[in-house]
Amino acid sequence: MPEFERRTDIGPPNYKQFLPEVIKKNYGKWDYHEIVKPGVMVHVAESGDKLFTVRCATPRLLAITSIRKFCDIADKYCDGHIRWTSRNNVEFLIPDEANVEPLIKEVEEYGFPIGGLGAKLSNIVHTQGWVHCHSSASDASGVVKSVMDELFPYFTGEKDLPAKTRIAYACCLNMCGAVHCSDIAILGVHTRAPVIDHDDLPKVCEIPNLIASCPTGAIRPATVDGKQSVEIIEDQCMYCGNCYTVCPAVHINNAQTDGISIWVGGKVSNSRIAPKFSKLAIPFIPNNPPRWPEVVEAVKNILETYAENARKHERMAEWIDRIGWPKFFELIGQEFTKYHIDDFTHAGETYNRTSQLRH
Amino acid sequence: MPEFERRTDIGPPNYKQFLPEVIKKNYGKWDYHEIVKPGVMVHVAESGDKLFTVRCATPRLLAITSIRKFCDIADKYCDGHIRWTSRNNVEFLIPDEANVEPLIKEVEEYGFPIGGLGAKLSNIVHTQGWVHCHSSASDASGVVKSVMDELFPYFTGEKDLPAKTRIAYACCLNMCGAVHCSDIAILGVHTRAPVIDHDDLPKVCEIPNLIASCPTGAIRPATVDGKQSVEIIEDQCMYCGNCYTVCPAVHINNAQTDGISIWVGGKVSNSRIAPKFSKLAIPFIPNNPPRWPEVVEAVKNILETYAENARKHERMAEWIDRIGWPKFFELIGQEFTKYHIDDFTHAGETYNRTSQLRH
Amino acid sequence: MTVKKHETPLLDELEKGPWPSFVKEIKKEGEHNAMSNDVLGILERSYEEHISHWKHGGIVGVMSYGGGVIGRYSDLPEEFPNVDMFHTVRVNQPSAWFYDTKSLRHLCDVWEKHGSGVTNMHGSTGDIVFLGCKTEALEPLFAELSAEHDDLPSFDLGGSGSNMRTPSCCVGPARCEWACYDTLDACYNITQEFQDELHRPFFPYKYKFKFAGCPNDCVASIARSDCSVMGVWKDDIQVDNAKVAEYDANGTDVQTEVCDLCPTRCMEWDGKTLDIDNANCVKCMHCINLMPKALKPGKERGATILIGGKAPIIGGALLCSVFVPFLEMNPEDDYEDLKELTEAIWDLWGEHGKNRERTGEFIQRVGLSNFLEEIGLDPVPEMVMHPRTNPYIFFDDEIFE
Amino acid sequence: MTVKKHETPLLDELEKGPWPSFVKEIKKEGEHNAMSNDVLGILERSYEEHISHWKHGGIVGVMSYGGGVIGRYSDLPEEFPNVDMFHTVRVNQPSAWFYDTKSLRHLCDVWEKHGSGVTNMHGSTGDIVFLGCKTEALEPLFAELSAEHDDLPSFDLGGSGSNMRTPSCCVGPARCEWACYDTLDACYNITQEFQDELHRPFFPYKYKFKFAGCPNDCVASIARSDCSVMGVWKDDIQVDNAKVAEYDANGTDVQTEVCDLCPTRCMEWDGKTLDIDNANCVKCMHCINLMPKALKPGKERGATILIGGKAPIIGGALLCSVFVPFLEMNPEDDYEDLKELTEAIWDLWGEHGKNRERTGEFIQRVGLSNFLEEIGLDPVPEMVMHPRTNPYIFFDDEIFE
Ligand code: SRM
Ligand code: SRM
Ligand code: SRM
Ligand code: SRM
Ligand code: SF4
Ligand code: SF4
Ligand code: SF4
Ligand code: SF4
Ligand code: SF4
Ligand code: SF4
Ligand code: SF4
Ligand code: SF4
Repeated sequence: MPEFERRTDIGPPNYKQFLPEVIKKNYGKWDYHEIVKPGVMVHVAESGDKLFTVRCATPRLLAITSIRKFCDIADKYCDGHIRWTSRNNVEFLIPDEANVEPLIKEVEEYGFPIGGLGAKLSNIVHTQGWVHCHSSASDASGVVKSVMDELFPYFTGEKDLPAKTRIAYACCLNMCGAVHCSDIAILGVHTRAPVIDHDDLPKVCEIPNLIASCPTGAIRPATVDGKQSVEIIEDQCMYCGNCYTVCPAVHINNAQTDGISIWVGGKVSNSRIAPKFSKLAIPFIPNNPPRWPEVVEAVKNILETYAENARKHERMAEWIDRIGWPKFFELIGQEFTKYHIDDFTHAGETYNRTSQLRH
Repeated sequence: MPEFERRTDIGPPNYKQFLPEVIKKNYGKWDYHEIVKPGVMVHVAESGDKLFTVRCATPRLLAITSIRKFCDIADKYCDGHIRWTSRNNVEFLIPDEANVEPLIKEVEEYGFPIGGLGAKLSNIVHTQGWVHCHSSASDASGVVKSVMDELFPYFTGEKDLPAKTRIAYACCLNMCGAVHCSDIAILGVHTRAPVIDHDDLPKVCEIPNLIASCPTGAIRPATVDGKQSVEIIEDQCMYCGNCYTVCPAVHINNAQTDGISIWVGGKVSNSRIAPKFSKLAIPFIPNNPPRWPEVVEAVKNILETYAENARKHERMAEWIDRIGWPKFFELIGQEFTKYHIDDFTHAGETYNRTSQLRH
Repeated sequence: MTVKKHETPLLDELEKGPWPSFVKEIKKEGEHNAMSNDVLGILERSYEEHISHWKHGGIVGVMSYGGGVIGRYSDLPEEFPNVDMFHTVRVNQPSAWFYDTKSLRHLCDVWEKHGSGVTNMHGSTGDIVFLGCKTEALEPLFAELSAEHDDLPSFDLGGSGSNMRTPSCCVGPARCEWACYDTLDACYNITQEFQDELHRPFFPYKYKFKFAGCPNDCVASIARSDCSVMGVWKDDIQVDNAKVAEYDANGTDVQTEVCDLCPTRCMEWDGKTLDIDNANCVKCMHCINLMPKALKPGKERGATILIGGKAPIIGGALLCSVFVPFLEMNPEDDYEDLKELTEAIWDLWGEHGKNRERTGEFIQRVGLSNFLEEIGLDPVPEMVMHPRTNPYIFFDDEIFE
Repeated sequence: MTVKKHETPLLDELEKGPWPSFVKEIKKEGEHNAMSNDVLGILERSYEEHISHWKHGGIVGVMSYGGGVIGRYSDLPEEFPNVDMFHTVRVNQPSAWFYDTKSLRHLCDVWEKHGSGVTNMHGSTGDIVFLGCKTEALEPLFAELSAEHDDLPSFDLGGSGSNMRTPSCCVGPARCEWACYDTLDACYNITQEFQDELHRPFFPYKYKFKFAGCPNDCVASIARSDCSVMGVWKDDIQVDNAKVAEYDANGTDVQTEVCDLCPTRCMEWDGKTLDIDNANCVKCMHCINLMPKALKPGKERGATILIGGKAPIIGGALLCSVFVPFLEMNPEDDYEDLKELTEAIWDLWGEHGKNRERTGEFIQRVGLSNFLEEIGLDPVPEMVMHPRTNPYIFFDDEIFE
């Protein structure tokens, strides 16, 4: 009999066991919160109890070594409790105010910065990239690291922003980082039609499924030196990668032509204005590892243009709504091209059907 | 040689010869205008010259007898000049203020009301209906007459409105009345698939064109007792009438099932908010000539609900934007049905993709 | 001549009430005109039966023209012999529907002679519509209209079918202080320039022009034409602050009625001066509309060209979308730019448009970017509400340069 | 054990700078873990060559589960033998990502034993992601995670493939004053209820749940899930005017920052009382966000259910749209309504959805009205931004009744 008795369908452990005492006691009875300093907030309960939260950035990709270190810190200052946020930051939950500063000191010494609370830049939601994914048109962690090194003061709070600002990164059109609704989105793009391995194809995938997988109908059956296979009509391909996902014999990654595009003005919350999709700002920037300077520059330029021009509480989308897209492109110094005009299913719905224009 | 020498491509007469002196003199040099009383406005030129305009409703369908009468009046008071508006009203252009009241008296005695200026209800833009068109799902002139008899005080100015209000009528989905952008739109609708005359069809139309004409692909080739013809799949037909237009052997008019639908919240001007399409308010009201009481009641109800609830300067669309569609349907006492939810090409773009709701 | 009247109890109901009655109008001619008399009869029948008694119109018209006449035949020729044929003739109206009584009477006389004596003043596209004419009367009618007369203007037919349709325009500079260009002249000029396109259907479908002098769009150009020429200005709104104060004193609350309703909220009113951030003014006209004595459009005037408006058939209704944010519109250069743009659009659409596909639908099918590239217009952000949200971009090699 | 290090000059560049470095993280394990060491090597190669060295993952997983593991193989097995296989294991996180250090250390120990020692805390869907594991290690790893331990919690796998995906939720009532329902409990309850759907792919495509306690949507549920459960209230916002005045006194301009930014402008502030027209409040949270001490959501609380959010593949990205404007969410009745709705959706989509067609796309294809009719939900105007604008209505006979 094996060392461990495997069980199935037990589901995740019940969260209740992981809640610190102060939360158990004041669960659902929080009165208000305040940001006491960059990266630190306090939640005050109806009971009067206080809970301090210190938000600490992580690269999301974490070694167990670091996690264990976080545990040591949590044991020391947080009664052994810790949580992560929906943007991959760690939140240390501190019942005793006296522990806030010592904890911050220790965390920062270990190399993890404090910040991202309130009207600041938080962590970049991102994806696998070359570290683990087969679809990636660029690396994820490397771009994120390079961008955040440059925008660091906007996370720590040294520099101000008009409102919460969310940057997201995804390494291909699948958008695992859900970049489709971010203030600034960095998206890896393939820009050339996939290449087909005609020897493998018959073995590894079903041709009808493959043909059906293409939204633009760019794939058609073909016999290549005797073998049943398919061909891709280059002009009809917009590099979505769907065929690649369904068939291993299709290869979309291309060291020469893969790169990055930049999107802006998305948001998720329903605060003030409805949620919005990100819109294309910069169609293409070639990959330039290890630090993608052009991408970093482009993102910084957009963020700082926004920071200088937007009004208090205006998210990127609200700011652009107010000044208009022509002005936005002028301010960031980006030419408006044919790539910016939608040509997909509902393109016509994006045409400007009023004479209301700034002249 | 014939009595008259026909000429082609001479185009319309030059408008200049039709302009009254005061206009020739102040052409492009008007300073401002004022509405002096319902249906009467004065335009003052930079030169100080004044031009009074009396706007007079017509049924659009005019006998030459009436036109000649208008000419007599124009000769008497307007130096023999007259114009029509883009909504089929007559405008008497009066240089001499003293002539305003006598003209009004005479026009009203002849049975044509004065009004429709400013924040009022103007004439109903409409179409042919049973008077002349083969496509009509209802009559045009009769519905317009019945509605305007009831809403008369809103034209003459006895009763006020928050803003300009435009009602339009079209007798089929071709929408010659361009009802697609009106505050209130009355639209004749066919509600059953066309019937095909299989004897005529081969003679009078080309089957491929006919099949291609259907946006939903509801028409397919069929051989009906030996003859080459087509059949219509009822479930796929949404009664647009396009097949009917391209092929005389297709019959869409149906005395039992044709009727009228009511639409609201469209506008054309770019004033304040961008132009908007009319949206479905009441899916179907059966034809009930000669006076369509149910249609009249429905339109009156919507107009008066708007008049009571909208703020000054708010067009129908602006008012509904402010109160929300749920409230609108509640106020007019109309049930929201599956017909109100778009299911055409861009339907998804009309789904409500925010949690911003009134509860 | 006297005619045998039909019983029309249902239609007679529509003689009652304060609004002018189309039934009375038809009867005015029906008294002496057999066609208008029969049209009452057949219409009464439609009222009884809830259905139209008109059939598909075959091809009728005047020699060498492909449009201008809508053929109409009844399905009850025996009962109503005088309207077995009841075609409409579209007569091209003068700019902004101005007439002198002499010419108007002339039109009445001609129509009395050749047809029903019943008209539409005017059709939705703008034409003078002569309602109800027999085939054999078409040529004589047209000849008398188009012939030269000593002291009377000659008239020509308007459009129908797959051709350019009769352009129309707002009253503009003739009687409106806001006209940003000469709508009457532009409408007349364009109509004269494209007579061939107006009279001979060579297009995939109809193409309409409408000329509005300012963004109030009094001819509904953005909704009802393929090419909307919408007057606008580029520079600052002309403000007379003393007059603004007058309005404020006399019942217009400048703050709530003007400033607060400005779409971009680009105005500030301190009780003395109205401060407009013109860079953010989208020229919507609202403030000017409310205070005509105090505010006026700027002095650098021209038009925005918007393309592709239409009714729902068959892909769904469309409003025009921005093509040229600002175009000079001076009569001197004969509207060359507008004509060039128009011909470029017609060439492309004419060659690649499907049968019964309007420009607006064609542009959506081929994609605005491709369309612009073909007609040689550069993309500008004004053309869209916002850039694309989907990542499905067709990249050219140029991106690697 | 000691491992032979790779030269990684390019990656070393990414150890510099103030932001925590993922390269440092990998190296921390690379010191003693051959897999993490080789992953550095192969990643350096990607940095040199600008391309991924991972191949399509075949079907790998644990017995009787169809998901939870993403198979990954490298295309350079000879050069980097320790990452020839480098699968990820998705471990279902606890609600709102709360841990105690004991359990967290336990996870680290287990992962150290069976894999690379490198993780993602957390994956975008919410799972604890164990990054890099060999096929043969999967079963032992799973056994050790899922087995009963005396004083340690057991863990299960999350979702992957065409099944329900790991639900996630915001911190909610655990540490947020605005939670309108118990997001942690709902997330846990739903996850437990649908274990079979989570572990065995029977769906046309993936289906995601996300639970947000209020319209701020801190888990991006409206954009990143098929079913967004968004907390909201029905009654009036709770106002403490004294505290509003405090904010106004201490740097928040209530008029311009709060009232003027309200989407429906339904608030008035006279310096003393904040008068909210709650009937026109769309519960956007802005005013509450700005003045947490002074304003609170109402007392009648529940959630809005929105359906169909997703990324672009393949019809374009979608945000969820409103299905149920207001649903009670009390733990007592075990979220029955939500479960019923969910099963009705799954039944319909499961039967008629195409392969790789998400709910959002499916709903658009069949039409919202038809979809609602099938799952037995009545249409309400809250579901749409506005009623249809096109006249292409499919009429049933019922209209004649
Ligand atoms: C911890 C976290 C929830 C969790 O369970 O993990 C969280 C926590 C809080 N959010 Fe959030 N939000 C969190 C992700 C989000 C997200 C999701 C995302 O970013 O992917 C959003 C939607 C973002 C968007 O719209 O694109 C989000 C939109 C908000 C908003 C609305 C901001 C706006 O005006 O649009 C507020 C209100 C505010 O900030 O005033 C808010 C407010 C808050 C408050 C103040 C709520 C409270 O009273 O505790 C919390 C801390 C303050 C702060 O500024 O972060 N939270 N919040 C998430 C922290 C992520 C991070 O590490 O940065
Ligand atoms: C005569 C006419 C132009 C013509 O060449 O025939 C005309 C004339 C004027 N219009 Fe117009 N409009 C005329 C059709 C339109 C249309 C088109 C239509 O109704 O199909 C519109 C667009 C309607 C819509 O948006 O749906 C139109 C939208 C306006 C507006 C914008 C109203 C708004 O706020 O949306 C104004 C400004 C205003 O009224 O303050 C305006 C203002 C005016 C002024 C005041 C302009 C001026 O200074 O002379 C003119 C007379 C006042 C008035 O209230 O009518 N006119 N006006 C048309 C009269 C039609 C009629 O008999 O009622
Ligand atoms: C006479 C007129 C209605 C009226 O009572 O005023 C009219 C009458 C007809 N229109 Fe129209 N349209 C008339 C203005 C319009 C307008 C309004 C406008 O031009 O501002 C529109 C909407 C704007 C547009 O062009 O989209 C319009 C959109 C249509 C359509 C749909 C076109 C589309 O793209 O959606 C059709 C269908 C077709 O072309 O086959 C159509 C077709 C027709 C036909 C020819 C019927 C047919 O199936 O062929 C009608 C002949 C009726 C008859 O027996 O006289 N008519 N038609 C208008 C022309 C008079 C004139 O020349 O002044
Ligand atoms: C690991 C993860 C990214 C990450 O670094 O965190 C991920 C990784 C992959 N995603 Fe994802 N997705 C992940 C969250 C998401 C999200 C975000 C979310 O769930 O909030 C999205 C967008 C929201 C959505 O579901 O639409 C997302 C949208 C996709 C799509 C596009 C789905 C669509 O309908 O548009 C694909 C393509 C597919 O399913 O074939 C995809 C496919 C994939 C695959 C399986 C690649 C493939 O072609 O099969 C990736 C495996 C990468 C690898 O080697 O590990 N992934 N994927 C996330 C799951 C971790 C976890 O369980 O917590
Ligand atoms: S975004 Fe694309 S490349 Fe990146 S992890 Fe997701 S599927 Fe892989
Ligand atoms: S990448 Fe997308 S568009 Fe190109 S062939 Fe493959 S499925 Fe078709
Ligand atoms: S709307 Fe339809 S029925 Fe009416 S005139 Fe135009 S085409 Fe004929
Ligand atoms: S009416 Fe329209 S939908 Fe119906 S068959 Fe004819 S073309 Fe097709
Ligand atoms: S469109 Fe403008 S210029 Fe023309 S009449 Fe209307 S308001 Fe005057
Ligand atoms: S024209 Fe319109 S946008 Fe411009 S200032 Fe006046 S109201 Fe504002
Ligand atoms: S979604 Fe609402 S309830 Fe949940 S954490 Fe964010 S603000 Fe609090
Ligand atoms: S919650 Fe939003 S909508 Fe409601 S009052 Fe506050 S700001 Fe206005």
